[in-house]
Amino acid sequence: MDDVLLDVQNLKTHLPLEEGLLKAVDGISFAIRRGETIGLVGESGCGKSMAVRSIMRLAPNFADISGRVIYHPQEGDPVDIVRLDAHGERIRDIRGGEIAMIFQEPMTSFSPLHTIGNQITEAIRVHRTQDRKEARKIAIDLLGRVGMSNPSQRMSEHPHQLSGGMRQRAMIAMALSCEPSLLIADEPTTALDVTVQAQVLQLMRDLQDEFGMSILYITHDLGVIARMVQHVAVMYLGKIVEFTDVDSLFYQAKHPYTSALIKSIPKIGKKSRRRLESIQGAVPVPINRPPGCGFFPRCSVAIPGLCDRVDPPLVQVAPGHAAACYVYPEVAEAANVSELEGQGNGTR
Amino acid sequence: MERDDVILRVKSLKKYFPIEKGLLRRTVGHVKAVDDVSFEISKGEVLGLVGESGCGKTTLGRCILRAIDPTSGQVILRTHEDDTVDITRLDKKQLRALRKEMQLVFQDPFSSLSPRMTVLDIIGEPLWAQGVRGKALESQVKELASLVGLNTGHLNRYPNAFSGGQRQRIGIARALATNPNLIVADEPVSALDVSIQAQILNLLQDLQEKLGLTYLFIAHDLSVVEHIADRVAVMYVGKIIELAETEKLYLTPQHPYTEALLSAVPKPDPRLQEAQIILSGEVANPADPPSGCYFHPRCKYAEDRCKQETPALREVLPGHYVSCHFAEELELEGVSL
Amino acid sequence: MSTRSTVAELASPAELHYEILSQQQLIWRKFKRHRVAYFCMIFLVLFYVLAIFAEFFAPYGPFKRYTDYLYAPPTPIHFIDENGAFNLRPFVYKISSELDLNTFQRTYVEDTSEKYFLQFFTKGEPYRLLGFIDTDIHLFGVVEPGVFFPSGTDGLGRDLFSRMLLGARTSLFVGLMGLAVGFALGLFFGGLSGYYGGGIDMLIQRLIEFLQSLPTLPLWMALAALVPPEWTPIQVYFGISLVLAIVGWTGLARVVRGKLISLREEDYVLAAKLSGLSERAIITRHLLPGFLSYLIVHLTLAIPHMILGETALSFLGLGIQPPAVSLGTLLQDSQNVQTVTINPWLLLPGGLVVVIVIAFNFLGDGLRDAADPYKHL
Amino acid sequence: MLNYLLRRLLYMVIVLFLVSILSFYIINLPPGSWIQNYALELEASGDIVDQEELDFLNKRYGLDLPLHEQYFRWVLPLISKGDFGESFEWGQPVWPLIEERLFLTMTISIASIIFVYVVSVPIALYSAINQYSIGDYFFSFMGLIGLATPNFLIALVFMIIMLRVFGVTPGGLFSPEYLREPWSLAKFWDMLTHLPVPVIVIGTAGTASLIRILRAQLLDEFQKQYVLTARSKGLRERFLIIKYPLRMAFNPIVSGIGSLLPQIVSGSAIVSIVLGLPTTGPLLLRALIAQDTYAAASMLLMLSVLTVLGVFLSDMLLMWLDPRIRYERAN
Repeated sequence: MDDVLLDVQNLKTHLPLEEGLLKAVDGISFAIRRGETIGLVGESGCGKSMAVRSIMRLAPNFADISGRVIYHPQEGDPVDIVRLDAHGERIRDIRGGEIAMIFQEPMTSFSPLHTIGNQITEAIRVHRTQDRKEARKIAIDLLGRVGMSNPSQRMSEHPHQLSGGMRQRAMIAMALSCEPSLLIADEPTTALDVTVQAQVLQLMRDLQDEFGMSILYITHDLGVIARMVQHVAVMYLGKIVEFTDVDSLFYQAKHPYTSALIKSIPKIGKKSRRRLESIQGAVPVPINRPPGCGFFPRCSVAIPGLCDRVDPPLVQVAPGHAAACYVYPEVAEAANVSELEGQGNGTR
Repeated sequence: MERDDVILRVKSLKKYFPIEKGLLRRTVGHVKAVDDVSFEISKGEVLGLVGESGCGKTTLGRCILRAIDPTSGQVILRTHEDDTVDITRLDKKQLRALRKEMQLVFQDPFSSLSPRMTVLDIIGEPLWAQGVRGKALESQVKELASLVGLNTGHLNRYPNAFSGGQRQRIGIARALATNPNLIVADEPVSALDVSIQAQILNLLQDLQEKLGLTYLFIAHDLSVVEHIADRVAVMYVGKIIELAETEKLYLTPQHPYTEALLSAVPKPDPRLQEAQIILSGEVANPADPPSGCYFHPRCKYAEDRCKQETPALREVLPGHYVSCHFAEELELEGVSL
Repeated sequence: MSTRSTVAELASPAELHYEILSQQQLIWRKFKRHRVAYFCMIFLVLFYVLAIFAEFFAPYGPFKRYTDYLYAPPTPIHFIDENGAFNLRPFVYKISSELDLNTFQRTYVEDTSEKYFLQFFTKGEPYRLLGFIDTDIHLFGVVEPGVFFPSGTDGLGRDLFSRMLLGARTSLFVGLMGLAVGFALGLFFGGLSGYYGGGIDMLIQRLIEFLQSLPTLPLWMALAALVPPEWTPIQVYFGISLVLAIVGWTGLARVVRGKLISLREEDYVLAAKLSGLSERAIITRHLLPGFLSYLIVHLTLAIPHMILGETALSFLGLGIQPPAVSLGTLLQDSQNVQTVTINPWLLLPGGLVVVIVIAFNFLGDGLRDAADPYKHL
Repeated sequence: MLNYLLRRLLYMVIVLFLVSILSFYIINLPPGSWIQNYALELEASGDIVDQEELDFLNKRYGLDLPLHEQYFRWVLPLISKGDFGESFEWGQPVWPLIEERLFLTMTISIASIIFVYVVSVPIALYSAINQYSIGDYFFSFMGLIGLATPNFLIALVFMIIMLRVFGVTPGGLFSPEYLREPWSLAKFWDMLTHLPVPVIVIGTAGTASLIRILRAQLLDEFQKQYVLTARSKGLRERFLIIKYPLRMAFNPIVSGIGSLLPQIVSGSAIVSIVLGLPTTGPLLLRALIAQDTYAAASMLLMLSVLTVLGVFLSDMLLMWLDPRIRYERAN
C-alpha cells in the first residue's frame, strides 16, 4: 500500500445540536490511492458532505471530530489531519495546495464582489508564487485549459457575468491552480444542465489524465458514479455500508440498500411501463438514532432481533468487496453476534 | 392528427416577457419564454415535456393552467361536460369555475404546502373552493388520502410532521381532489431523494392507470420521463423541437439536440459508457436567440441554411414531429441497449 | 439536493419535528425558550397593568403639592429603627427641611423622633379609577403628616413616583394610539402596494422613499407645531399620536408589502389559486395568517419608537403640554443641568423610558426569532 | 449607467421640489400667522399694537396673499437667484442667518457618521467572530442601552457627569473667545476640540444600531458558501474574513447611510437644543413655533437637500463597491 494518498480510519463527526447528537459521520474508513478516483455515493443526509468537510477540517467549529485521516504527501512524513489545528499553518498548506475542493453551487461558491481572476490568483499566491504577474499568467493558462474562451478577459469578469457551466469551469481551474494531489468534488454537476454536465464531466476526466491527481467524487447520482469513478463507497446514515469497484457495485451489489437503490432508479433506454422496485419508507434523520443497522426499518431482508440491535461492521465479503450486512456470515462473525442472535431469538 | 379523445389542445401558445430599459422604461425586446408551441394530449395519455433549465417548460405548464396569462395562442380544454373551452379567453369568474378541471403537482414538497394548515385542510382546499364543507369534505379527503397511501389517522397533523415523500403524496392528493381532466406535474420527483423517487413515480403511474388520468409530465430527467410518458416533447429555447412516441424518440431521435441530450445522460451502468456527444457552448439566451435554427451554433450537422432559416415543426414520420431542415438526411443515434 | 447549510442538509427541520404541533404552537414554544424575551413580556404586561391603575398604585395625586418638600430626595425606607430594633413592617422617618440661607438651598434630614409605618390600602386623595369608579383607596402610603416620596419630589413639591406612573400611562398609550393609526396606514398602503403591484406599487414606494429620506425630527417638529395650543390635553394627545403615526407608518408598509409579495410567490398560494379559491379566500386563508406573526413582531418593535418620539417631542415642548403628565413632560423638568445635577432623581423618568424601550426591544427580538419556527434549528 | 444617473438626479429634483411644497404648507397649517403671533406678543407685553406697522409687515412679507402665491414668492427667487428670502422674525435675509449653522450641522453630521463607523465596525467584527463570548454579550447589552436611551437623555447625563466630575458646563461648539471671531485656523481647531461630546452623543444610537446590523450581517455571511471556498483554498482566517465577509457586509451598511443620515440629522437637532450648539436645530425650532415661514421652510429644505444628497452619494458609493449592482444598472 505504498501508493496510498489518503487513509481515512474510523472517522467520526458528531454534531451536538439542540435536538440531540447528530452523528453525521459515524466511523467511516477508506483509502484513496494516487491517481485513483473514488466515489462517495449516498442520498441527502447520509453524511457524505460532512465527511469530506471533516477531511478538509472545514466542518463547523462545534463539530466533534475523531478517528484518523492520514495524508501521505509526495515528500515528507505522513500527517494525521484530524490532529492538526483547524486554523493552523499545516492544514492551510494542505488546503488548496495539496487537497483542493470544488462545490455544488458554482454561483454561491464565488464571492460576487471579486473578479474571477482575483479569486484564482489568490490561491496561487498562497501556495505557489508571490509574484503577481506570474500568478496571473498561471491563472490565464488554467482558464484556457478548462476550455474558457478569451481567458485573459475572463480574469477581470465577475461571477454573475458567467453562465453556470463557465463558473464551474472557473471553479475547477481554481481548484487545480496549485496542482493538488487530491481533488474533492462535492456534487460538482448537480446544479448543471445535462448537456453542460456532460461537458464538465468530460473536462474533469481529461484534466485527471493531464494532472494525474486523485479524485474523491461525491454525488447522489449513480449515473455520474458509473461514468466517473473506479471504486465506490456507498453511505447510509453516516456509515459506509458497501465498498467495492464500480462494476461489482452495479452488477453484484452486496448490501440490500445498494441493490434496492440501483433497482429503484429508472434507466434510460429501458422503456417499460412496469413498476419500479421502490424502497419503502423515508430516509431517517441521524439524530439520536437507535442502535443497529440504519437501514433496518426499510430493509426487506432484515433479521429482527439482530439487525436492530447491533451495528453491522463493514467487512470484506468477497475479494475487494466489503459490505455491512448480516446476511453475510463474515459480518456476523466480525461483530461477534452469534450469541446475541440466540438471545434475540429467545426473546421473541 | 384530429382525434376526438383530445383532452387538451394547445395552439400557437406564446408567452413573451418584455425587457424594459432606459429612462422611460421602454420595452426594447422580449424574452420569448414560450414561442409558438402547439400540441395536444389525448384522454388517458401521459405527455412528457423535457428540456434544460430556462427552455420554457415550466412557463408553458403555468400558461396552460393560466397561473400566468399567455401572450397569445389558444389552450383548449375538454371539460367533464364534454364542452371544449378556450382557457385563454375566460374571465376570472369563469376561470375559477373551471379550475376543478385541471390541477398542478408541484416540484417542491415543502413550499407547496402551507405550514399553517392541517393536511385535511390542504387536501380539501380544492373541494372547499367548490363549496364542499364539513363531513362530506372530511370523508372525501379520507378517501383521497388512502388513495395516495397516506395514513388517514394523520389528517389533523401539520405538514411539518411529514417527510418529503409523504408531503408529495399530500400534494398529489390535493391535485386529485376535484377529479381533474388534466394534471400538470411540474418536476414532481426532482426534489426527492433517489430512494423516494420510485415510490412517487409508481404512485403517479398507478393512479393514472386506475383513474384514467391525463398528465402533462414536465421534467428535466430524461430517464424519468421515458419511464412514465407515452409521448415526449423536447423543448429548446421556448420551442418544441421534437415530439414523438416515447420509444421512437428515444431509439430514433430525429433532431440533433435530442440526440445530444440523450447521449449526455449519464447511464447508471459502468459497462455502457460509450463516448458521449459533448455539445459545445450553452443553451441560447431566450432574450437574444441566434438567427435561423436556435440550435445551429451548437449543432455539429449545421449548414448555412440553418443560420438563416428557422425550421418549422413538421411531421417527418407518422406521429413524429421534428423541426430540423435535415431530419430526413441525418442518421442520428438514440439510446442503445 | 438543496443548497441548505450543512447541518440543515443533514437533518431537514421538517423531519425533526415528528410532532403534531401547529405553527402557532411551535412559535409559542420557541418564544418561551427565549428566556429574556419571555421575562420582558411578563414585565411589560405587569407594567401596563400598573399604568392602567396608576392612581391606585400611586400614593399621591399627580398634582398634589407639598410646598414644604420642594426637590425632596427619595424618602429612605427603614426596617431597623434608631435603637437597632428590627421591624417587620417598613417605616419612614419624619423629614424636616432646612433652608441654607447662604446658598438658598434646602437640605432634608430625617427626624428619627417620629416614624410612620407604611400602610396598605390607605385612604388618600380621591380619584376616579378607569374613569368611572370613584374611590380614594391607594395601594400604599403613610399617615399624614408623614410623607413618603419613593422617588423624591419635583420643584413644585409633587411626588415624582406618582407622576411617573401617570406619565408612563400617557406615554405607553400614546405609543399604542400612534401605532393603531400607523398600523392602519401601513397595512392599507403596504397591502395596496404589495397586492396590486404595478403603477400603484411604484407610486406608493416612491412616496415611502420620499418620507423616509426626510429627517424625522424636523418633520415631527413641523407636524407637532401644527397642533393648536388651545387644544385640550386629550386632543393634544391624539394629535401627537397622529403626528407620530404619519411619520412612522412607512416602515410597516414596507414590511407588509415585502411579505405580501414573497407570500404571493409561494407555491402554496399558487396552489390555492389553482384550486379555484376566490381572491378573498386566498387573502384570508393564506396571506393574512402568513404575515400575521411578522406584523406582530414589527408592531412590538415599533412601540418603543413611538414612545421615544413622544418623549423627544414633549421634552422639546412640542408634544404633550403640562399640566398633562407624560414621561416626556417629566423629563422637561430636567432640562436645566444645574438643577438635575443637584437633584439627580429628576432623571428617573428617563431611566424608566430606557427600561421600557429595552423591554420592548427584547420582546420584539424574541418574537422575531420565534416567528419563523423553521428558520433556525 | 448614464441613464441611471440621470434618472436619479431627476428624482432628487422632484423630491426636493415636493419637500419645498410640503414644508411650506405644513408650516402654514396651524391657525394664525407670524403677524398675528407678533401682535399677540406685543399685546401681552403691554405694547401698543400699531395697525399700520402690521399692515406694512403684512404687505412686505405678502402674508395677506393666498398660500400658493406666498409659496411662489418664496420659491421663485430661490430657484432663479438662490435667494431664500427674509426671515420675519429676524428681519434679515435667511441665508446669512443659516449659512454657518448649516455648515456646522453638516460638520457635526459627517463627524458623527465617521464616529459611528469607526466605533461600530471593529466592535461588530469582534462580536461576530467571538459570538456568544462575554465581550459579545457586553457589547450587545451596551448597544441595546444606547439604542433605548433617547439622545437628549444621553446629552443630559453627559453634561451632568462633566459638571460633577470636572466642574465644567459643556456646551456650545466654541470657546467664548472665539465665539464672535471670524473663521480662522485657530477657531477651526477650537471647534474640533469641542466636537467629541456632541458627536459621541449623537452617534451613540446610530453606533448601537449599526453594530447590531453589521454583526447579524457578518454572522450571515460567515455561513455563505464562498467563505468555505476561501477556506478550502488555504487562506488565513483573518485575511479571508476581511477580504470576503466584511467586505460583503459593507454593502448593506453603505446603503444604510441612507437611513442613518436622516437619523443623524434628527439626532443633531435635538442634541443641539440640549447642548446649545449653534446648528440649525434650535433655530428651526424657534422658526417653527413663531411661524417664521421663510426661515423654517428654507431650513427644512436645506436639511432635506443634505440628506437626499447624502443618500445619493451613498448609492454611488455602493455602485462603486458592488459589481452586481453596477452590472444590473448598466443594463
